Formats: sequence, structure tokens, C-alpha cells
Amino acid sequence: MPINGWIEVDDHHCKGCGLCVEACPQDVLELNMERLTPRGYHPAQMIEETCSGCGICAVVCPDAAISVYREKPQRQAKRARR
Amino acid sequence: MPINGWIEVDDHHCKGCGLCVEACPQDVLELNMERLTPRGYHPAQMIEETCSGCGICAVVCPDAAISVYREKPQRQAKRARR
Amino acid sequence: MKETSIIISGFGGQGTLFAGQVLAYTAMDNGLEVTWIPSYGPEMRGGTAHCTVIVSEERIGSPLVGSPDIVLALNLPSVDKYETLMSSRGTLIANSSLVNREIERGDITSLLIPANKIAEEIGMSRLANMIMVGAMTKLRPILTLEMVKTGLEEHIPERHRKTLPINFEAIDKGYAFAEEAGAS
Amino acid sequence: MKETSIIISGFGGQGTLFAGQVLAYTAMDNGLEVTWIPSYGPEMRGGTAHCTVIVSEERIGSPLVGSPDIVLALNLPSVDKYETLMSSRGTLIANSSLVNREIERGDITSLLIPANKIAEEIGMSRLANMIMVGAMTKLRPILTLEMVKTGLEEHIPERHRKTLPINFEAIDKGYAFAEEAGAS
Amino acid sequence: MNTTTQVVYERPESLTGTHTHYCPGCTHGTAHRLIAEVIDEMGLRENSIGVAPVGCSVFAYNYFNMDFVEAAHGRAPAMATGIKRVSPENTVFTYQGDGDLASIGMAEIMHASARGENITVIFINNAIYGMTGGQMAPTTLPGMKTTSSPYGRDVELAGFPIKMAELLSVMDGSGYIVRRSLHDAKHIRQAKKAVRLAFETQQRGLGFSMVELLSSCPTNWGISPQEALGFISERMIPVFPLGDYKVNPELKSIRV
Amino acid sequence: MNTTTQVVYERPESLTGTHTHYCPGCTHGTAHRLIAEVIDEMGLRENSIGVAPVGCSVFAYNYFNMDFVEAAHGRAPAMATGIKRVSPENTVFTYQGDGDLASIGMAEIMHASARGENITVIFINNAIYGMTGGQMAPTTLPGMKTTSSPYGRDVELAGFPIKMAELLSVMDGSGYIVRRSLHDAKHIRQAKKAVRLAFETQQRGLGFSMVELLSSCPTNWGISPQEALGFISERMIPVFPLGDYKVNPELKSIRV
Amino acid sequence: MAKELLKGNEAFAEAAIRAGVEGFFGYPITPSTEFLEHMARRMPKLGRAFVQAESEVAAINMVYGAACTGKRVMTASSSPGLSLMMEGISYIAGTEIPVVVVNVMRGGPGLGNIAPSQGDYYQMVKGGGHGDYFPIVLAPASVQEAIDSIALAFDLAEKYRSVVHVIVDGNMGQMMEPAELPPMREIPTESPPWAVTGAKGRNPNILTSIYIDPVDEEVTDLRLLKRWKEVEKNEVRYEEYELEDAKIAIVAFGTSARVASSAIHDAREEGIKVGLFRPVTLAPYPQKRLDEIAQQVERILVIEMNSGMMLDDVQRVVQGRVPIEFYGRMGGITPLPGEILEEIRRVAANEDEVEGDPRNEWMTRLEKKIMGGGE
Amino acid sequence: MAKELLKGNEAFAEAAIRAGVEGFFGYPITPSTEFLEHMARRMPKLGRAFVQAESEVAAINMVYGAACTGKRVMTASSSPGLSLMMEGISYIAGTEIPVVVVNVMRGGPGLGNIAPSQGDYYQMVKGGGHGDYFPIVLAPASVQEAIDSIALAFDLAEKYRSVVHVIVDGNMGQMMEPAELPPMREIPTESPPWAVTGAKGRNPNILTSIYIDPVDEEVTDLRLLKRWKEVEKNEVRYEEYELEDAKIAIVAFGTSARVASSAIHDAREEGIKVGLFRPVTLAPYPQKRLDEIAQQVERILVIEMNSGMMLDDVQRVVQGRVPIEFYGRMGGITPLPGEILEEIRRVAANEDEVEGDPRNEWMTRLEKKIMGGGE
Ligand SMILES: Cc1ncc(C[n+]2csc(CCOP(=O)(O)OP(=O)(O)O)c2C)c(N)n1
Ligand SMILES: Cc1ncc(C[n+]2csc(CCOP(=O)(O)OP(=O)(O)O)c2C)c(N)n1
Ligand code: SF4
Ligand code: SF4
Ligand code: SF4
Ligand code: SF4
Ligand code: SF4
Ligand code: SF4
Ligand SMILES: [Mg+2]
Ligand SMILES: [Mg+2]
Repeated sequence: MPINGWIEVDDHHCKGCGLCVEACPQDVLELNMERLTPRGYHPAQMIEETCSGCGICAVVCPDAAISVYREKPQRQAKRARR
Repeated sequence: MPINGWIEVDDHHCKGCGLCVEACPQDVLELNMERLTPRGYHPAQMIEETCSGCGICAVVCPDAAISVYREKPQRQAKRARR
Repeated sequence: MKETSIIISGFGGQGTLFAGQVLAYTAMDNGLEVTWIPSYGPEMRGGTAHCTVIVSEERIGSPLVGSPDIVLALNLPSVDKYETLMSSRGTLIANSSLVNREIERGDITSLLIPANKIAEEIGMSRLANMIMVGAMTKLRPILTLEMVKTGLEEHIPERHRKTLPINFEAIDKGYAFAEEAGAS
Repeated sequence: MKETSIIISGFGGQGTLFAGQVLAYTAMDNGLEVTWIPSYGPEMRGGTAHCTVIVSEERIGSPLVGSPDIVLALNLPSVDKYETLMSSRGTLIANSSLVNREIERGDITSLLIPANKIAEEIGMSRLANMIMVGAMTKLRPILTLEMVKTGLEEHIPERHRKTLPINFEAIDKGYAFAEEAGAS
Repeated sequence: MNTTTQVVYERPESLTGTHTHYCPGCTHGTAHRLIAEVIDEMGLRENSIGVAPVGCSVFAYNYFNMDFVEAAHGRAPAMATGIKRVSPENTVFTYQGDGDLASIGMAEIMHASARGENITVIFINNAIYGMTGGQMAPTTLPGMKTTSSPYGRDVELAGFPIKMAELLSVMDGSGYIVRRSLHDAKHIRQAKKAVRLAFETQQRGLGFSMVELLSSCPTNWGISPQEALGFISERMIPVFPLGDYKVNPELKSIRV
Repeated sequence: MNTTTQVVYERPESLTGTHTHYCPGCTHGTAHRLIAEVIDEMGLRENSIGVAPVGCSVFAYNYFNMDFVEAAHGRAPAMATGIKRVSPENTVFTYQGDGDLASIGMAEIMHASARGENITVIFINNAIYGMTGGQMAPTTLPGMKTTSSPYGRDVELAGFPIKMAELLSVMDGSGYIVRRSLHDAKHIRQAKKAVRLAFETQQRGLGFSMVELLSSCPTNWGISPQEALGFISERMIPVFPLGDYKVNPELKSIRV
Repeated sequence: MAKELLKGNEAFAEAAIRAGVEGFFGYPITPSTEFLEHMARRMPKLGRAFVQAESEVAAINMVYGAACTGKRVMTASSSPGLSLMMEGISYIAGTEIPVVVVNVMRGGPGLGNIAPSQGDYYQMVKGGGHGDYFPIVLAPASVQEAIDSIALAFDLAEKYRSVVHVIVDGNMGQMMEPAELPPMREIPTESPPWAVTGAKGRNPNILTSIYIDPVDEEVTDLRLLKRWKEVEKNEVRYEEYELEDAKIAIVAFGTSARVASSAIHDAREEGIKVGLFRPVTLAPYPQKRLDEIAQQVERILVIEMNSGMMLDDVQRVVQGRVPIEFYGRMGGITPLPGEILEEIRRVAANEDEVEGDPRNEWMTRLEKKIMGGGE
Repeated sequence: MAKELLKGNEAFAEAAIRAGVEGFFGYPITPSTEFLEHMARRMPKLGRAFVQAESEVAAINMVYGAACTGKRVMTASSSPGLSLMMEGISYIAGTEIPVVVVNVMRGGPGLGNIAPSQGDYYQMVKGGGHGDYFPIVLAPASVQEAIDSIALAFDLAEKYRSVVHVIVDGNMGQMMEPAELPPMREIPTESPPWAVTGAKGRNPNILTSIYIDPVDEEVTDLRLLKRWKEVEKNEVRYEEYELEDAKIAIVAFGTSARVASSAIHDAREEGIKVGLFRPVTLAPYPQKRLDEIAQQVERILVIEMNSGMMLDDVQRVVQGRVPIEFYGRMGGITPLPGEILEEIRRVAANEDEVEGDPRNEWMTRLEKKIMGGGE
């Protein structure tokens, strides 16, 4: 499957609560136990490239730490209204 | 019709509100416009002898100013529990 | 006159507060200092309603008095209360329609006036208060009959303006009664 | 010793308050005056948790100090804060597992001890606090190793009694580390 | 046939002989009577502690022949809670007006019922602040003129009447919540039964009980006592429907 | 086929960049996000005035990128009333915990709704006092242990959970009263729609609006963030059923 | 405008309207209720906000919210109502927003009664709420002065971002006196920069009283205190009557002062050199001037309608320079001029040292008076 | 019983239990919450009443009701909570029933913070509620003393049918110190004659604070005042430390006094003759003794964790006999011994007259201190 979605986790906001990890239907998230954020948390990270860009992780993240992006066919290329 | 009920109005409590007068189904009550109670009210009084002793006046009197009595055949002569 | 204190006292509903206001307005309109203060508070339901009016040529300190100069007593409890308190040489006008006793103090001027009866005669029993005020303008003309009439005319609530003539009549009757009776 | 002030400071969850209580109990059991006071209030969520313990032979006035004599710093912010505040000739014991810098002040005794690492080695990472306490009993034996162990034994909550041996081990390891290291 | 004298009605023992300060025809007096009658019937006079509110009934303690305390405005349920918790053997009731209970005392009444306090509340809804001279109450009817809604209660600005029986019936701690009226003999009799059941609720430990009584204030409504009763039946009952809002099943079997 | 990057989700403008002090996994944050998203979508950021409570969300004003005031404990609805009455052109909302809204602030919330105040209330029901360290709230479940119900909430002594959505729906002044949950993505999406409708209620002048959100407190419940979500769905929802308790018919046509 | 015969409470309320009040939030309580009733009549017609709150707790918090928008807002109540407002008032003070609160005092403690009293002096002047804050307190003594105080109160509140209390007693609220109302002020269209109005084209405004770091709170408290020092410097107000040659100074405020002035008038006719010092601002207390007076007179007589509260402040200021006596009536009783005249005579005649608490002798005399025969 | 290491709030709560408290009604608030939590654990097990009220308003009114039954009852809270209790406390005082209230003070005004403070001095000591009433106020300075104060508070409350406040700050509530708890007292089985218990075999008891006739209220107020005079005569308590030969007297209460005693210890080592006068009862204030001390020392230094509240009382008592200086920390900051030592040194060195408000110079110094570098 080609990449059609990805996320970015903001170190400043992520508290390593793991709710996104549990919620991701593609099971592509994990807490990074190797790394501490400046605030001392193990942040979430993508571990596989099969993210669908469904946005569920962002919906459950209490800290609005996740941005979600998706590749779109050009026809509907208008940037979504945020 | 023989007397079978009567009431007593306590001057100390009656405020001449007239609610008993309006409520009496036998229409035997009136405010006494000739007399003022020590507190300055025209008290209620019986004006006819056809009181049935139904107690409605006492039920509506806000000031518990009315006592109601009734003649009873001796068979059931036990004084009612108050 | 430097300062004169007037108490108007009676049952609630006898118009004591309004009568006091008429005097207060009259005094103000005639360039005098004045204070009016009622017994207040529905939390004190029952008992008498009274107000104290002080009229003066100078700034008024206390709006209250212990010994009033003039008392208009519309009922018996008011006479009972104020007869003893009044200042000597004071004036006590009592409503004999509801006061079935004589005034005892000899060091005051007093007048018994059947205010309710006179008011009923002119056809408006509520006006006992104005009968009393009329009598006062005779006995203690710090505010004259004419001044009070003008005061009433100026300040009667709009919805009662049509009763102005009968109010005037009441004041006149009170004045006349006091004139005839002389004072005891 | 007249009066010695000890601050134990770290992240919430590092057991700083409990470590302080162990010292306080120990002091009390040994007939000393003592006060223990925490940084308190969940309304202050986040940040460090610390407590101040004062041990004295006399009645203690202030339960707080500006310049502590002894600091057990379990994390970096605690070192940053207290290194400057400490009284000269004080003793600073810092948890080098979480403090990746040297101690700069020269007028104090300091010891860097990898408390987390040692605790993990003995199999209970939560015991970094006891490692630090053990080190303290070596460097500032106002309360001796034995006293603290007895204090712990007497006052450990019943539900944790089974961890007593491993707590003792932690204290011993801390003591031993300090002994070996000497102090800088 | 020989006859003897039967007493149909006499002043209850649980009332003192004191003349009340209520205005003529005010049904505060009726409510007092009913409570006194019920307490007499249940034999609770020597066991009861009443809590008077701030409102026209502030002097209720002078009229009831039993131990009484005077609460701060709206706080009677809290005060009753305090009493009942340390003296569960006593029968504890509050007597409160609509300003007292539904306005300033909203939190206390809601929580007493949520806790299922074993106390009885007699709630006098007269759609007005009687004592302070006729201001709008939370129960004032839409459009009704009061001294603080001089153009008639405008629901856009002053909100809607609050229905306490409905609200309290939502609470799991409530055992008996009803609304009755005091506007005629029949309704007064029904009201008395409700007061009885409310006290029975407390005696059986079934939780919080409240009887809301639609009551008159001829003085501040500016009408005669008799007209005031008509106002209750014609204007108030449509807004505050009478009925049983919550009745613990255990009470259903009681005949009173 | 050429593709372009579509933003599925980005942090809303109505949140500041400040790191919150909430515990990891606490759904206070989720609720904040939803409000911010709705305010962004409706273009209300520069018009809004928020009222923060006393509770864990006391510092909400640091996280929302808009004008904010801080209320006394429980009094946010009164404060919001004051603001809205003198500034009806502003969008005014409160954000309140269950201790704040349902305990100490019971009178103020009930009366704001009775008056039909045109304000929006976001009510975070986490069945506990978070800020003060885990005492019993009016919404604490029967049997649930807290620091002030150490043997589990005994309904006989401490009463029953209070159901605010049910209570507020009794009030005639209420325009929109619903309960939602924050325990999974689907429910969060539904919650957001409700928040939207609540603000729409205000914008259309349809009266008082309240969204009760079942929320987690992993810290004081003493379980992990994920377990806490399970607690909401398994333990809280049965006691606090989700649903629409009152919806002004005018809102039914709105698609969000 | 010409003088009218105005009822205190209504006049004060109308004065607030003329001063541009845009929101009134209150709860009925005797003897201040006519204030609220006047607002109920007038505010809706003017398109301004009037809310009969569910309680005084709610009322003060509505005021708190409304004040945060930068508009002029207020409440009015009486003694027990004020007690319920203490938390809110402390919050308002801590948030540094302008609010005017009127207290028409009645007899207490507790439910007490509805008669006029000055028994809330401590509560209003010393700050009945928690924490360090400094309300400005105005105590007018006539209907006209009270009318003027209301506009002044708003001005001071805004100038110092402070709570301003206007305190009178039931007499002042209930009496009628000729007085003149000011013309309608225009309502300012611009908001102060700190107000919450929606963060359009600017950074958000945040109004709060929480400073979780004690250092920040201390900075705030110090700011409040320094502002208070400015108030103390600029806003002291008092009135003097017949003090020039006085050997006895009566110190009294509000109605007590009015009544005292009647008694002073009479005492002067008897040749007693007595005058009146009337603090108009109870906070800031006119201590400098009182200090001067204490150096002029031979004796001070404090008169209050309470058990001797302002007395504390007089003692603090006078610092033992001259003996202080006290005469008070409590529980809703207004002293009569005759009583005060008697006190003046007594003080004038009596050259003894006053020993200990000045209230001791007064208590004995009062007890005799009220137990032996009553009012 | 042997000494245990006890946490303030828990120890105070347990002390109340041992003193026979039969009902506790409260609402959580930092830094007093452990008091309530301890009660939640213990009271139900003992078959006594514990209610977490819906608010502090409800809590004090529950206490009010429960106290009317003659049982020992109490509440505990912190500053904003106390503000909400002011109406209830005034009612309790007016009804003349015994109640104990604990205030674990925090920084204010408003929401402020949860750090230790003494900023409620005015509220607690002068009576933050409306009307004339006189709470007894105890201000212990150690966990042991606070424990003992609780039982004393109940005894005084009952003896004088009075409200008794025990006030400490967050430090005292949160700290642990070795202390000894008293044994369990027996709970009296008999009710006082005034209590409401059901009018069995006696006339009804009525407990109220309304006296609609001002004459009755005045009689009541006078009764309260006379009782207060008894309290002033019998119940003044204070502690002295190193005062015998002192040239400087520090006057401080609670934690401030503790901290000062550390500083005094150090100052004595430097040869400065300084001692401590610690009022234990803030009301009744130990004025007689302070007056004596003012005649012995050369200078007084008042130290508080507020903006200078007790200072008023010291000034009132000292009557200018000796210069008074002030040092305060506000907003939740506890002064450290070193700061106070510095103040002592400064006062010892400086022989200048203190001009005007003793707070003026302090404010300048404090501002420099906190603005230029912070804590
Ligand atoms: C704290 C406080 N606020 C206000 C008042 C004034 N007050 C006394 S009774 C009352 C309302 C009474 O109305 P309600 O409870 O309906 O009783 P009613 O007189 O109609 O029977 C008010 C506002 C008060 N005494 N205390
Ligand atoms: C008058 C007052 N009483 C008590 C407190 C202490 N207090 C702060 S927050 C809080 C309860 C918070 O619980 P909740 O409203 O449920 O919010 P959460 O923290 O759970 O989000 C309490 C009791 C206070 N600040 N003010
Ligand atoms: S967007 Fe969807 S698939 Fe991608 S990481 Fe998030 S939850 Fe998983
Ligand atoms: S849900 Fe958010 S805060 Fe939690 S781990 Fe994922 S990104 Fe981090
Ligand atoms: S008892 Fe019945 S019939 Fe007799 S007077 Fe009364 S109401 Fe009339
Ligand atoms: S109802 Fe009672 S009070 Fe009224 S007139 Fe009849 S007897 Fe008198
Ligand atoms: S004012 Fe109204 S409620 Fe009060 S006693 Fe009179 S009629 Fe009854
Ligand atoms: S204590 Fe609970 S409610 Fe508060 S932030 Fe932490 S998890 Fe959230
Ligand atoms: Mg009513
Ligand atoms: Mg909560």
C-alpha cells in the first residue's frame, strides 16, 4: 500500500499518554521509549507507513499534539478549509 | 330542621378575612360589621341555625379561629379523637 | 420657628405616610428645610404606621425626634404612645372616631376631632388624614392652609388628581372644625 | 549539631516526600526535635515536589529554610535551584542518573550518585530516594545508617513491609557508594 | 334520641395560642394548621424540630408549639441536615417560601434532596416575595406585575417560573415529592394528606420529602383574600400542575 | 495521478501554543480542543469571552486564544450572566467541572438556565474533584472510592449522583441540553457536534445551552489514561446516559 | 435642576443611573429594596441591564462579570446580603476591576432586624473578605451627599480599579429630603484597555485573581497596597462643624453625625464648646486631620450606631493624646439628639481620666438606661 | 500517650474527634482538605456525623443547625471558604450557640493561591460578617499547640456560647511535627438547657437571631458585649520568648512568630537584645501585657504574613509610647529567618524616629527586594 497519510507529533504538547496509540485503527503508532520530550514524556511516533490519514489519533489526542496530513488526487486539490 | 351543628369563632385569632363565609355550603356565616375584635377586625359569626357541622369553615380558616361541634346520636357517643 | 417636628401616626392604610409627604412637599416648596422618614418595612407587618416630618429654617441634623412638637394621632395606640412623649407646649390632634378617651396631659394643646366621621360625611372615608392635616394648619400654622393646598395640588399623584376638590374639602373641614372647637 | 536543615527534591513520584518522612520519624525516635513540611497542593500540578526536614536538639522555630544544609536532589531542576541557595559547607547529593552536569560550587560538599541506575540494579527503580538517603547517612551522619534503618522499619506502611529488605539494600548501596566515592 | 356533642374541629395542640402576624386570609396560616394537625395526629410534637425560613413565615416558631430554629435566608435545608445528622431520632422539617427555597436556597434544597436527607420540607409557593413587599419570585407567573417586575414578568429578561416539584422529582434521593394547593376545602384536605405522607416518609427513613403548596398573598397580589384563592386555581395551577411527582412505592400502601 | 497535501487535522487557532498543566491523558484537553475547533469553525474567536472555573481547568484562560475571565468557585454562570447582559453582542461561555457546576454552583447554574440566559455552558463531568486531589463530587458513582468517601460512596450517607442534564432539561429557559462522552473518537465527534449546536443556540438567541461531557481523571481515579476511557464507557455511561435531554425545535434543522 | 423631595434609596439608584450605570444586579432586602425596585422600573426602559439575581452571592458575581467588560456596574444590598458578597468582593479586589457596592445597613448580627444601624463598620472598612485588599468606603450623611457619592464612587472605582463601598444606614435609605439630582452623564463608548470585549485585533485580555506563584501574588498585593497609598494621599474626605474653638470633638459618621450635629447645636446654646468631626471617607480614614484635632481639643467623644467599631480607628490615630469617650446605640436604634446632648453635658462636666476601654462606662450607663424602663 | 509525628491538618481533625466532636460539615479546599479527609475516614466509623456539604455556605449552615442541638460540631476551611461562611457565622453569633471554625489560611485576595498566609486577620479577628459580634480567635504556632487549641476552642465556645475561630496558615496545616494527641473525651449525654432536642416535658426552645424590635436587639447586643468583656477578662493568652531584657520586641503570631523565634535566637548570638511577644488569642487581644512591654522596650517590630493587619491593633494598644516598625510578606510567602534577622539588625542599628505609617519604608524595601531579583 502506498503512503496516503502521515502525522506529525508536537513535542511541546505531547504528554505520552498513549491514547493515540490505542486509538489508531492502522496500529501504526507507538510511544518512543528511547526519547524524552523537553517536558520529560515519551512522545508518540509513527512506526509504520500505513497511516490512512483518518485523523482518529488527532481526534482522541487531549493535547492537540497531532497534525494529520493526507495525499489527495489533484482534482480535489483545493486545500481543505481548516 | 333541628340544630345539628354549630361553630365558635375565637376573637383572638379571627382576622375577618371572610374565607369561611364564602366557603360555608349552608351559607350560615357572615362577618359581624357591628363589632371589632380587640385586634380591630370584624369577626365571623353564625347567622342561621342550619349549620351542618361539616367543618368546611374550619378547614379553610387560615387562622384556626373556628371550632366546630356537632350533635351526635348517643350510640356513637364516643368523643371523637382529636 | 426654628425647627418643628411632626409625627403622623395611625393604622396602616390610614394614609399617615402620604399626609406627611404632603407636609414635606409643602415645606420644601416654601423654601424650608425638611426631612420625612417613615416607619418602614413590610417585615414589620401589623402595628402602626407613622412618619416623622421635621421642618426647619436651618439644616436639619437628626431626622428623628424623641419628643415631637406636633402629633396627628389617627388611632388609639398612637395617642397612647405619643401623649407621654410629646414636648410640653406641643400640639396633639387625635382622631376621636377611633380614640375613645380624653387627653390627659395639661401642658400640651390638644384637639379631639372625629376625623373618620367628618370624612364619611363628605363622602370619602379615606380622607381622615387630610381632615387631621387641615386641623393642624389651624392650630400650628407653620404651614398655612393655603400653602398645604398648593402643596397638595402640586404633588398629588396624577391618577388621584380628580380627587383634589374633595381633598381640599377635607382640609377645609378639618380647619373649620379646629377653628370652631378652639383647642383644649 | 544544633539545627540541620535538609531538602529532598525531585519530580513528583520520585518519593521525595516519603524519604523526608523517614528522616523525620528517625529523628523523632531518637529524641530530636524535627519538622517536616512539603511543597503541597495538587493545585500546583506539574513541577517539582520537595520537602524540608529540620532536625534539631532545640525547639524549632521556622520549619522553612532559605539556605539548606543538606540537599538531596533527585533531578536536574532541583540541582539548578538549590546549588545556589545552599549554605556554604552544606552537602549536596545529586542523582547523576538524571543530572547531566557537574556541581560548580566549591564551598560545599557534593556527591553525584547514579541513584536510578543503582536502584534498577537492585531491581526496584522506585528506590532512588532511598539510595540518596543512604548516601546522606554516610556524608552527614546526623542520623546514622542504623538509625535510619530502624526508623524505616518502625514506620514503613504495613502494605509495604515486604519491601523492607530491598529498602535496606538501597540504603546500604547508597551508603556504600558514598563511602567509595568520597566526596568532592 | 339522646345526642352528645362531638368535636368536629378544634385548634391543634401543636399550634400555640399566639395570634399570627399574617395578613387576613393569607394561606400561610392554613399551611401552619395542616402541619400542626398532622404532627398532632402522628404524636410527634415532643419530638419535632422545625426550621423557620426568612420570609413572611420567619416567626413560625412563635406559632408552632415545639422546638424551632430560625435559618438564614434559603439555608433551612442545610440547617435541617445538620440537625438531623446529629439527632436522627428527631423529626425535622423546614417551612420555606418560594424566594427562600427556589431562589437563594436553590443549592441547599437540591442537595438535601440529592443526599436523600430524611427531612420534610413544606414549600409555600405564593409566586411572590411576601415579606419584603412584593418582589418577583422565581415562581412569579409570566406577565405578572410585582415591584421588581413592574411591567409584568418578561420571560425574556427575567426568565421562566421554576417548577420545584418537577425538579426535585429528578433526584434519586427524593422519596416523596408532590404539589398541592390551598385554595379550597377539598384541596386543603388533599394537601393535608400530602403533608401526612411527607412526615410518614421521614418516619420510615425513605429519604427526602417535599410538599409544594400553592398559597395566596392577597396583600402583595393586591386583591381580596377570596379573589386570591381564585387566582391560585385559575392562574397558578395551570403553570404549576398539581400532582404526585415522585412517590416511593413503599408509601403507596399507607392510608391516611 | 498527481497528488497534493491535504491537512486532515491541525491545532485550532483558538488554542494558544501553551502546554497545558493537565495530567497525561486527561480529557479536559479534549474538551478544550473541541471548543476551540467549534469557535474556529464559527469564526467567533475575536468575539468570544470565556469564563474559567475553579477546578483543574482554572488556567483554561492560558490555553484558549481569546478573552477570558476567571470566576469564583461555582459562580461562572453568574459571571457569564453579568457579561452577557451588558455585552449581548459577545459570545459568552463557561467551562466548569462537576464540583464547580453541580456542587457549590448549583444555584447559579439552575437560575442561569431558568432565566434562559443566552450563554453556553460546557460541563466536564469527571465524577471527582480533580484539582483538590480527588474528593467526592456530586457525580461520583455509588460505591466509588475517593479521598472523602474512603469506603466507597455510601448513598445512604453521601447521597446519589446528580444528573445535571436531566435537571436542566426541566427548565423552560433551556434551549439545548445534552450529554455526550469523550471516551473514544466516535463519541468525541458526537461531542463536538453538540458543542457546535450549543454555540449555535446562543448565536440564535434560543436560550441557555449546556453540553455535559463525561470526562476522565486518570490521576485521581488511579488508573491509566486508557483504562480511564474504559471507566467512562463501562461505569459512567450507565449512570449518566448519553442523549439529547432538551433541544429547541429550531435547532433540529441545523446540519453540523 | 431644581431640588426635589427624594426618597433615599430611590435617589441613590437614580443617581447611579445618571452616573451612567449600565448594569444593576441585586437581590431584595430591607431596608435597601427600593434601590432595586427603582432599577427595575428604570433600567429596562433605558435599554440597560437589570437582573434580580437568585441571591446576593449570584448578584455580586454578576457584577464581577459585567465589570470585567469595562462597563459601569453595581449592586446594592443590606447587611446580611453584604456578608454573602464577601467572597465575590475579595475576587473583584484581587482582579483589580472597578465596582460600586451600596450597603444600606440594618441591625445585626444574624437576621437581626431592619432598623438602621452602623454595625457593619468592621466588615466594610476592614475588609470582611479574605486576603489583603483595600476597599474605598464613603459614608455620606444626607440624601444629597449620598447622591453625589454615587457618581464619586464610580469615578474613584475607575481611577483606582478598586471596589468602592457607599455605606449608609436604614434612615438614609428610607428618608426623604430635598435634593438635586445631577444631569445624565454620557456613557463612554470606549472600553478601558484591560476589559474583556472579544479579542478583536489585539491580544486576549485575561482577568483573574489567581496568582499560583506566591511571588506573583506578592507583587500583586504590593501593587494593591501602593495604589492604596495613592488613595490615602488623594482621596481623604471629611467634614467639620463648629470645631474652630471646640474643646470637645465628637467623631461620628453618617446618621450618627447628623444627629450629633443637632445635639451640638443645642449644646452650643448652652455654651458648651463642642464640634463635630465627620469622616466622609471611612477608608481612607482621615487620620492626619483627626490627629491635628486631637491636639486641639481636650476630649473626644465617639458616637456610633454600633458597639464601638470606628472607635478602634480613633484610638489608633489619637495615640493617647487626649481622652476618648464613647457613646453608642446598637441593634437598630438611632440615638436621639437629646441623648447625645446629655452625653455632651456629661463629658463637658466630667474632668476625670477615662480608664481602660472607653466602652466600659458607657456599657454600664446604657444597661441602666435600657434595662430600667426601655426606649 | 507518646509523641507521634503528625501532619497538621490530620492532627487537628483527630484532636477534634478526641475532644468529642459529633458532627463535621465541610467542603474541600486546599490547604485544609486533609482535615476533611481525616474526618471522612474517622467519623463514620465512630458513628458520628460527617457530611461533605455542597459548599461552604451550606457547610456553615449545617454546623449552625447541628450546633442548635447542643452537640459539639465544627467545620474547617481556608480563606475563600471562610468568606462564604460570613453570613452563617454572624447568624451563629447572633443566636449565641457554640461553634468551632478552623481556618487554614492561604494567599489572597480572590482565588489567590494555596500558599500559607495570614491575610485573613481582619476577616477573622474583626468579624468579617455583618453586625456587632465578637468571635474568640486562637492562633496556635505549633502542631501540638493547635491540637490543644481545638479542645480549648470547644470549651470556650461552650462556656461563652460563642463562635471560636482557630486560625493557622498553610504551613501549620501541611507540616509534620512530633506531637501528642489527648485521650478520647467522653461525649456528654446531657444537652444544654437551651438546645433544641424536641420539646418533651418542657416548653419549646427557640433558637433565633432575629429581634425585630430594636430594643430587643440592643439588649442582645449588649449581652454579647458584656459576655465579651468576660472573655477579655478571663481568656487572654500569649507567649513570651527572650523578652526579659529585650530592647526590641517582635510582635508576631502563628508561623510568623515561629520564624521570628529562629531569627531571635540568631540575633541573640550576635548580642542583640530582642525578644518575642506572641499573642495566642488574637481576640481577645493581649493588650494589657503588650502595653507593659511597650513601656519596657525601645522599639517594636511587628511581623506578619500580610500587609500589616495586626499592626493596627499593636498601634492602637501601644499608643505611641515606642516606635513601631513593620515587616510583612504577602501573597503566600513565608518569611525566612534570615530576612527577619536582617530586619532585627536594621532595627537594632537604626535609631531614627519612625515617621507616619510604619509600612511606608517597608514597602519601599520590599519592592526593591522582590522586583530586583525575586525570591
Ligand atoms: C441574605 C438575605 N437576603 C435577602 C433578605 C431579605 N428577604 C427577607 S424575606 C425575603 C423573601 C421572602 O420571600 P419568600 O421566601 O417567597 O417568602 P414569603 O414572604 O413570600 O412567604 C427576602 C428577599 C434576607 N433577609 N437575607
Ligand atoms: C470557595 C471555594 N471552595 C473550595 C475551593 C477549592 N476547590 C478548588 S477546585 C475544587 C473542586 C474542583 O472539582 P471540579 O469542579 O469537579 O473540577 P475538576 O478539577 O474535577 O476539573 C475545589 C473544591 C475553592 N477554590 N473555593
Ligand atoms: S491518521 Fe489514522 S491511521 Fe494515521 S496514525 Fe492517525 S489514527 Fe493512525
Ligand atoms: S494522544 Fe497526544 S499526548 Fe497522548 S501520546 Fe498521543 S500525541 Fe501524545
Ligand atoms: S360547619 Fe359547615 S355548615 Fe357549619 S358553619 Fe362551618 S362550613 Fe358552615
Ligand atoms: S376564615 Fe377564620 S379568620 Fe377568616 S373570617 Fe373566618 S374565622 Fe375569621
Ligand atoms: S404579605 Fe402575603 S404572604 Fe406575607 S403574610 Fe401577607 S398575605 Fe401572607
Ligand atoms: S487531576 Fe484529573 S481532571 Fe485534573 S488534570 Fe489531572 S487527570 Fe485531569
Ligand atoms: Mg413567597
Ligand atoms: Mg470534576
